[in-house]
Amino acid sequence: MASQVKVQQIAVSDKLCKGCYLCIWACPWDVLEISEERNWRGVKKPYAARIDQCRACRLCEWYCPDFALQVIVDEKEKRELLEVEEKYERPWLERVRKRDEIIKEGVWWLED
Amino acid sequence: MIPEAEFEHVLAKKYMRTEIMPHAFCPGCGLGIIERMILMAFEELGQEEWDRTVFVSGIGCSGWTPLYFRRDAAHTLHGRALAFATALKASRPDLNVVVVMGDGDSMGIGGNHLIHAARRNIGITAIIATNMLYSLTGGQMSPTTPEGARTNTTPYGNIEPNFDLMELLKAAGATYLARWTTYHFIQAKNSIKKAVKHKGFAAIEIVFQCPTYAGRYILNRPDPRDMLQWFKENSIPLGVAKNKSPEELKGKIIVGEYLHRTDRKEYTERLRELEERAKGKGR
Amino acid sequence: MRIEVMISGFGGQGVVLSGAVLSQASVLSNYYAAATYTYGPEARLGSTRSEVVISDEEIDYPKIISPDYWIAMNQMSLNTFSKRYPLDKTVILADSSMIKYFNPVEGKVRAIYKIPATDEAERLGNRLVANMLMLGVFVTVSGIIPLENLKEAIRRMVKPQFIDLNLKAVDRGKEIGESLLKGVKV
Amino acid sequence: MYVEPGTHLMQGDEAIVEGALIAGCRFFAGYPITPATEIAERMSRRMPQVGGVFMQMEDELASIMAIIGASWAGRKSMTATSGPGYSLMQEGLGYAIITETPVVIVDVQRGGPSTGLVTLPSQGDVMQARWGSHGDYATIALAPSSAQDMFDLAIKAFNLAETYRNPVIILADEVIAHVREPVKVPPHEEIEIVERRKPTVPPEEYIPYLPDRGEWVAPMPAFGEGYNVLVESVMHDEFGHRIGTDHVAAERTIKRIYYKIEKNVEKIAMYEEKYMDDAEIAVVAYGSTARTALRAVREARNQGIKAGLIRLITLWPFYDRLIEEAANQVRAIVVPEMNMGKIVREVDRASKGQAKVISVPKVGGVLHHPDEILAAIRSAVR
Repeated sequence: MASQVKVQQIAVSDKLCKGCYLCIWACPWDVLEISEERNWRGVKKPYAARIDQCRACRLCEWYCPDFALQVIVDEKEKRELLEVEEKYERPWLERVRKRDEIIKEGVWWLED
Repeated sequence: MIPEAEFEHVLAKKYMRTEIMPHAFCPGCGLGIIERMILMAFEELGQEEWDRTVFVSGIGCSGWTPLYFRRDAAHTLHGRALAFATALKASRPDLNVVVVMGDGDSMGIGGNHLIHAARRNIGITAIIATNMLYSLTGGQMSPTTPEGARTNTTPYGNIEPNFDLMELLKAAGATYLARWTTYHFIQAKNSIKKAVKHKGFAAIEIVFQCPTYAGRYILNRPDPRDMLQWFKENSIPLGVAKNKSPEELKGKIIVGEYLHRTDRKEYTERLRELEERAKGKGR
Repeated sequence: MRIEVMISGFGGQGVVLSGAVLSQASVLSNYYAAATYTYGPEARLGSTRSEVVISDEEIDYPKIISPDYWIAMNQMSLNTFSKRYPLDKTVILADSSMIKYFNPVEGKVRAIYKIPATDEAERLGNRLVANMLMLGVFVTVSGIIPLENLKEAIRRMVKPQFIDLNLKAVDRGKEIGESLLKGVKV
Repeated sequence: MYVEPGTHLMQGDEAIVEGALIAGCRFFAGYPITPATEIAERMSRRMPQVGGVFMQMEDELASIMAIIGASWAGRKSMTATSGPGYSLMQEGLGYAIITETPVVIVDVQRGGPSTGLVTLPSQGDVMQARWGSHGDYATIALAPSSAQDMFDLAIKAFNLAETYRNPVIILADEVIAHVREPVKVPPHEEIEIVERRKPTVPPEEYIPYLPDRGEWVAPMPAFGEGYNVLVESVMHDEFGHRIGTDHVAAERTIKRIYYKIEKNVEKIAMYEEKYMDDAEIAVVAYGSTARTALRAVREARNQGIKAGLIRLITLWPFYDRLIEEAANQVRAIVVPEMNMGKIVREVDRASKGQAKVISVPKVGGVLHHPDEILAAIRSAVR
């Protein structure tokens, strides 16, 4: 039963997904399946096996405890995601990177 | 297509310390869902509210919950989150102080601070994540462990009755009370929104799934999906529960908004009035 | 010069307040003063003691080594402390309304003045001002502190509604002190 | 608003309250306990008058956490307690240390162990002030000897707390808390007050626990100022993120919070010497005992014994060099304390065998009699 909504992508993070499959449990439309293969983290990620059935209700997103999954409906949503990344995440990671750099050089109170 | 290797949800990109994620919770742990409830509530409340919100937590798995937010946050001592938060709110009444605690943190070691925060009716939002046992230490009995349950410190079955947090806090003087489970995503999120805006002590108990310990020891459902299914099937809305007998309610989670009263003055308002009275009096 | 004044009694007799007032009066008279007190856990009727050291130089040891004056307000403290301190130079001002047996100190001290302070205070309207009456006797007998400075200290430290009564008690104390100095039995 | 300049007859606990208010203390949380209750009582009256917050908490566990919370809200904060309450505060004290939170804790010592001698003085908590909380850390503890000290050291304590972002403990005792004596209050503008160093960089460049080269602590923002600080009780790195098993990062943090106190001992240590120039016997004392010791030293001088007094004002960090130098000068060091002998261990260690160290313990809730210390001085001469 194909949906009226055209969903572009259901992104599932290799970095964040721990493979609890609450998304699969939450999906009323039977969109997601467990992959056959393990990713580099050793997790068999869920993937959108039947994306044409997705109605973007986002229950899978809501019940994902790891912020690993997002239903990307269209280009606008994709653009928003990148904007948020640029505006909020990048400056923060910059702050973290600066810390790492200073620490790498060694801290002064442990010198001599 | 967005590459999936380093992908993070938009809420994580906006609000969270993604450099230390994935977070330390077990796969399927409900605390991540509680994090999302909080973030979605603030996404709806708007940037201005978020900018003046600070978080305080105690010790235990639940204590880690707000530490992933890019906000001022204090990871305090076991049970003492509310004492820290009380002073924070009393010193800066303009801030939204959100405290996340577990059942042991709030009702066990920190029980005294909990009832006194409620008694003062200080404007703190307490999110109490209940998983029915101590999980960080490896599955021991907590004040919410059901009677008869076997945990690592109740090998013959728990002989202690448990706390009803809602009744406890109602008697102590809290002015907003709600209980949900991680299954009740939208309702819990709405309650958090209400609680943040509420003037007075607000507590929201969220029963969440701990597949690793509560799932294995108490519910006999080690899969987080089965636990959520169990929450769905065994929670009864407050209105429906009123017409049921105690036998029918045994072992059920009664969810809903328990209390919302505005007739008790908030503590920091009282403090401000006190200051007015004291000023002008000599040394 | 170092003058040590001990005030002893039970809680509720105003022992702590009289130590505070005496130290204030001493400071007003340009002396250094240090007042400490020792008390039991009970709020009323426990054993209480004020130790006031008055000196013309900064005070090191703030406690009493051997009292120059001892205002004794009850029998128990008289019995207890007569054993604890050397008393050969001590002048005792005793509330003879409360103390009936003087054998623990008789013959050991420089002088004993017996003042029925509590009875006198009752006559003035309130037995609680016996402490101030005794201070009135003390400043008169010792001559260290001008009476006016004692009165000023009372005005500063006593609750407004009780100032007049306390001042009256001090004046009565002064009269008693003067007659004691003349050798008239009170 | 503040106590006026000039000389006032004040009780020690009144002096400490007035000193704290002048130092900028604007939050007090406490729980009643003899003999520290008067401090809370006075604070309850005075704090709202200066626009501060007084809170009587449900217990001492809450009190210490409250002052830490208030400190992160940007207020200078303080609590006051006595033995049993101080014991309860030890975990919170450790939290203040690991999170580098400036707070002032007054411990009006009474006789212990346990409920102990409720109304009587003691110096039994001296070692607890140094080692009371678990783990490795250094601490600052000051010992007042007079009502004047209570006033002065209250201000010093806040200054040290802000400078080193560390809790500072004022180890008073019942005698000093209750002694009523003249206190000189200098003109307010002459009082040195250290204000909290706030970050000058924007939040994107601020690293909460990473001091600049040559500095021991980072500037400290308050909650709600946009710096998004993680105040972390778990061993953390310079960003505040908890360390799981990174022992290198843990070592960095532990050593910094330890060194920032111990390596600055010369700057932190305060002491007072009397008759030490030609002294052959030194008495090392602190708190109310130092006054008894001074009396004994004067008595010894009257008897022709060249005795001198070193009064320790800063107990922790312990100023080894001071004692070592004294030990090289004198034949014996007499250490009277209202406990079974605590600081004497430090004196013995720091004197490196150069002088005979004599402990004069006193327990039971009473000051030494000057003659007891004099007897020890005389025994050292023989």
